[in-house]
Amino acid sequence: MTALQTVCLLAVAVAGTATVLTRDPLRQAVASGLLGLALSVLFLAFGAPDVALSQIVVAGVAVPVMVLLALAKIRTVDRAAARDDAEEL
Amino acid sequence: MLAYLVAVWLLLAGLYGVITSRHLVHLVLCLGVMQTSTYVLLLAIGWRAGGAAPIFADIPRNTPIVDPVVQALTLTDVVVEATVVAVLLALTVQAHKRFGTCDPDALGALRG
Amino acid sequence: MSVAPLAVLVPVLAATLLAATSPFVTRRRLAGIVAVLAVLASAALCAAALVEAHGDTLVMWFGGWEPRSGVAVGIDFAVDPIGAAMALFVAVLGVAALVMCIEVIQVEDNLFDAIALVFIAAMVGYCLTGDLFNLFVFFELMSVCAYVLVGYEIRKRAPLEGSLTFAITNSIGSILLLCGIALLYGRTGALNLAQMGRALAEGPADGLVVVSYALVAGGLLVKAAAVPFHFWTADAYAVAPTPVGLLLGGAFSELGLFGLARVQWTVFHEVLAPHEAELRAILVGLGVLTAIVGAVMCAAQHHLKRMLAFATISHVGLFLVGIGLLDADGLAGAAVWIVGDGLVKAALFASVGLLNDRFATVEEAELHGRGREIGGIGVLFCVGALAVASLPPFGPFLGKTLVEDAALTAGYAWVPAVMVVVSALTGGALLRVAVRVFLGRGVPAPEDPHSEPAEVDRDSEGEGEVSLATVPALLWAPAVALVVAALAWGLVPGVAAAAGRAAERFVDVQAYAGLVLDGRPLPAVSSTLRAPGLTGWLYAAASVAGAVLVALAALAGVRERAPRAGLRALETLRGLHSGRPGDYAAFTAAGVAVLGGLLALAVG
Amino acid sequence: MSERARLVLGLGSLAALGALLVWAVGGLPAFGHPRGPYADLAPRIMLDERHVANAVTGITFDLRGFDTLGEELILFVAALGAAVLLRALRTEGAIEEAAADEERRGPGTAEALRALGAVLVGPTLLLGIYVVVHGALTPGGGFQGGVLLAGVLLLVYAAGQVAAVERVRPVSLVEVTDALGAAAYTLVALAGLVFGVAVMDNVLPFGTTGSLLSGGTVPVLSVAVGVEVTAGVTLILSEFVDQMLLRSRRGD
Repeated sequence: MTALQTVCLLAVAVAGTATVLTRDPLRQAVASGLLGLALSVLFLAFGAPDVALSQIVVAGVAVPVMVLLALAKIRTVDRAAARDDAEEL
Repeated sequence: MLAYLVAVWLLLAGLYGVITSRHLVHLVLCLGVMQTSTYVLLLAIGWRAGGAAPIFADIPRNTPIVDPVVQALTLTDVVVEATVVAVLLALTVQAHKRFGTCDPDALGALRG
Repeated sequence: MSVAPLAVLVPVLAATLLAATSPFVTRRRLAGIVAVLAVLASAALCAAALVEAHGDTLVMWFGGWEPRSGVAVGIDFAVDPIGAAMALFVAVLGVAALVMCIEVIQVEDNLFDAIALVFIAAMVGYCLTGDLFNLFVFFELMSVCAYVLVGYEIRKRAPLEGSLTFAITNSIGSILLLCGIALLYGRTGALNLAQMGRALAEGPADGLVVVSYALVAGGLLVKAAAVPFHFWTADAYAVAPTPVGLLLGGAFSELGLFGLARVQWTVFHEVLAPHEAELRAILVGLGVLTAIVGAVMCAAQHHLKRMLAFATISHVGLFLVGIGLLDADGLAGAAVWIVGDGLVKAALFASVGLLNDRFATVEEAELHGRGREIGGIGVLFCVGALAVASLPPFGPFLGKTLVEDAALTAGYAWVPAVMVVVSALTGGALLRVAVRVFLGRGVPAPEDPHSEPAEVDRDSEGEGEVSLATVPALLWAPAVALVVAALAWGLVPGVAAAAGRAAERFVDVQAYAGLVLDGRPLPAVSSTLRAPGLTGWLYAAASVAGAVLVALAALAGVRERAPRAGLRALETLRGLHSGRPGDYAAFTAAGVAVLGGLLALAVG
Repeated sequence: MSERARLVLGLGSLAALGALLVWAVGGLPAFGHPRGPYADLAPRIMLDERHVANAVTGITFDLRGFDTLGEELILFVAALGAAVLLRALRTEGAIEEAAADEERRGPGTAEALRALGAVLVGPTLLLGIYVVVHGALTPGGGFQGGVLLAGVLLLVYAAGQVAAVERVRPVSLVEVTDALGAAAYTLVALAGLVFGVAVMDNVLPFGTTGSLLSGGTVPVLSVAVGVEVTAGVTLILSEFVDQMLLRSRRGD
């Protein structure tokens, strides 16, 4: 096992744990992005540039964007609901 | 061996997250962590000590290379994860819009 | 050259056509007809493949990648009689479902039909493939289609929740399955089923084999809805649009078992052969547990779609017993039963769909006596309920007696008794519903504290609601056709013998590997399987009588007089079906751990 | 099940599962020594018989091309599904209105960010196309390039030109493209039957290793996947964007 692989594996394990333990979804999205990044470096170290590239575009572009858009939607709905509640009072 | 253990750890950690999750978006990302364990496991199984990437662009044809089959499988796997995340997030957005909550424990219109 | 791949590609091509024209062609009916024709073509191609195989196994390699000196390099379809028959069965149910879709699904675009077509194509491909990773791809494809189809009526609360728990639990199942596949690839360096089996047999039955078995079986059993992986099933099946529920309840769960049988024999049979007795005990035990939990939960339901979902679970348990006996006769019985029961179950789902369309509810209490105006459907429902209780000569009767005989031969003399009880409970519960809804007799069902708030189901399939004086032919005709098919399945001479030979073919894994990898011709097979004897008829009489008794007891209000402790236990069991994905995920983890632990002890 | 009971059951099961998994991976071959013969045969076959330099692309689009058909269909269904699920509640015209609102509020996005987005559109587009067509030679292929191309839409969005998103991306066109990409893959798979060989057979000339068109149907399928993925991911992302645009509408 090369040193780069060892470092990446440890980084992946830490980032994965952090993703699970971060309960705030917005911060968790960041942790998950870091996990994706660590994974793609790991895949390069495993001699898999194709997988690394697709991991970067999925975990670095597609998934975070979907999560952030979904969270933005969820937050605005919450805020609208709060506003409606305030008006009713 | 460390690589295999990291794969096991990711699977367990992700599943723990799913079991204890209080937010659907969190739950979806924990499923993602579970899924990454399969990438690590597959690629670790295919790694050949000192092997080159399986692309014969500028390496001689009898260079030892890592296993390309697991890489093809992992590519499929990555796509699967992205699609499942998309569908689950779409459902989550709708669920929140309808019920005003993202707590998975609030689910259960039909019980018993 | 085999026609089998076309059975997958034709519906896929039709699906892309429908999706591509969706923004321009708003003729919903036209799209529905195209979809039905595509699935009909697929069914015809499956039938052609079955005839072409002619009792043998046909192997075709995609891209013409034949094995290189015994090493599989490509992906193959290995079309054996049981696989082809399952594919044909799925396609036939698909035709029935899509015919109903024309009437039931009222949307502006063609996307529903497109997704349904891909769903059916995926299930067909899953039955025919001879490659473990390809099996996983089709498994995942049919899952994603099913998530979307279940949640299609997203304007309502329940489908949304059902689809979410469905997608979460089944994604966990897929990941477990893939982990198992990765471990097996690491050991064998192969993905072809035959090759994996051959390579695995060279090594010991060690931790890797045991755990990969638990992971693969766990992943497939999530789909099959075996206890304790079954929790999502009722939540999802009960909220799916009727034609989708028909496909899910009739075929989807059963495909999980089919996959398990396929992997069990081709991959694990030889390496686990020394521990076969222990493995048999584990699988039969799991099957019996599933059957009993499913039957009890079925009888406790008052929401008709949920009731059918639990009936499906309980029968999956019985099929698992047949497969878990680990011999050809049990497998043949399970195969015959799966087809017969699937046809009946699909007809019942269709009937419940009719009730839902007409009265906008599927709660037993609210439907009390209202079904009198559509007595024809009542007769259909009643026949279906009795067929579930294995009334001769319907298809389920034949399958059940074959499994009973196999269980007796294997030394599980108590299994037939369990089967009688389970059939009586599920059949009786359905019979009770038939009497209450279509005759208005008996003590009305109590308002169920567990049932969803009424207004949610009120607009169930609301947009699609048809308030017609008569029931549309597109709705009742498929249901009647399915029941007739179930009757025919039990009456056609030679089904038992043909299934017996097909199962012998299925379990002869060395011949299978020789054919797939080395191109060696298959030896002839023979089977001693016969039509049911006297004991079979006696067991059937007992289950039908039991079903009538269960129904009568329920109609007389036995619930009021039941012992407290019993009711409390029932409430606890129902409470476990909480609809929370976290609970379900914990049970899934527990199930795999227990399965792996038991196997580890057995191999030990 | 109470929260506590769930935690106990979950942790207990995870501990047992973990022990089993560690036991299992102990049975794998030593790290760094993958087991043949598939892993050794596949790249050789791709190089000698298909003239494909990138073994992973060769396996993905030829040797195991049938898997990729399934994978592409998963994306196809997921894109249609996400669209169907997200569209359910929106009303006619709501998106256009919201987009117009957003554009009027335009300067809300920092000018620098908009400029950066606009500048990046061109290079990303080129990079995406390069990755799609060079799949047989260098890392990449239809999937990776497709996601990059879909990223172009995002950059347009980041540039703050929300209404332009609607113009760049007429939804029906994206849907049609998505379906056509999937159809193209299926048709190439069927082409084998027309030529009287197996389904999924590689019916085109294989070319010279290292040239753009080497590998017969491999680059064709890669482009088909590229088209499908671009459209599919664009469809998914834009449905999420539409959802977010609806945020300014009250009571939604």
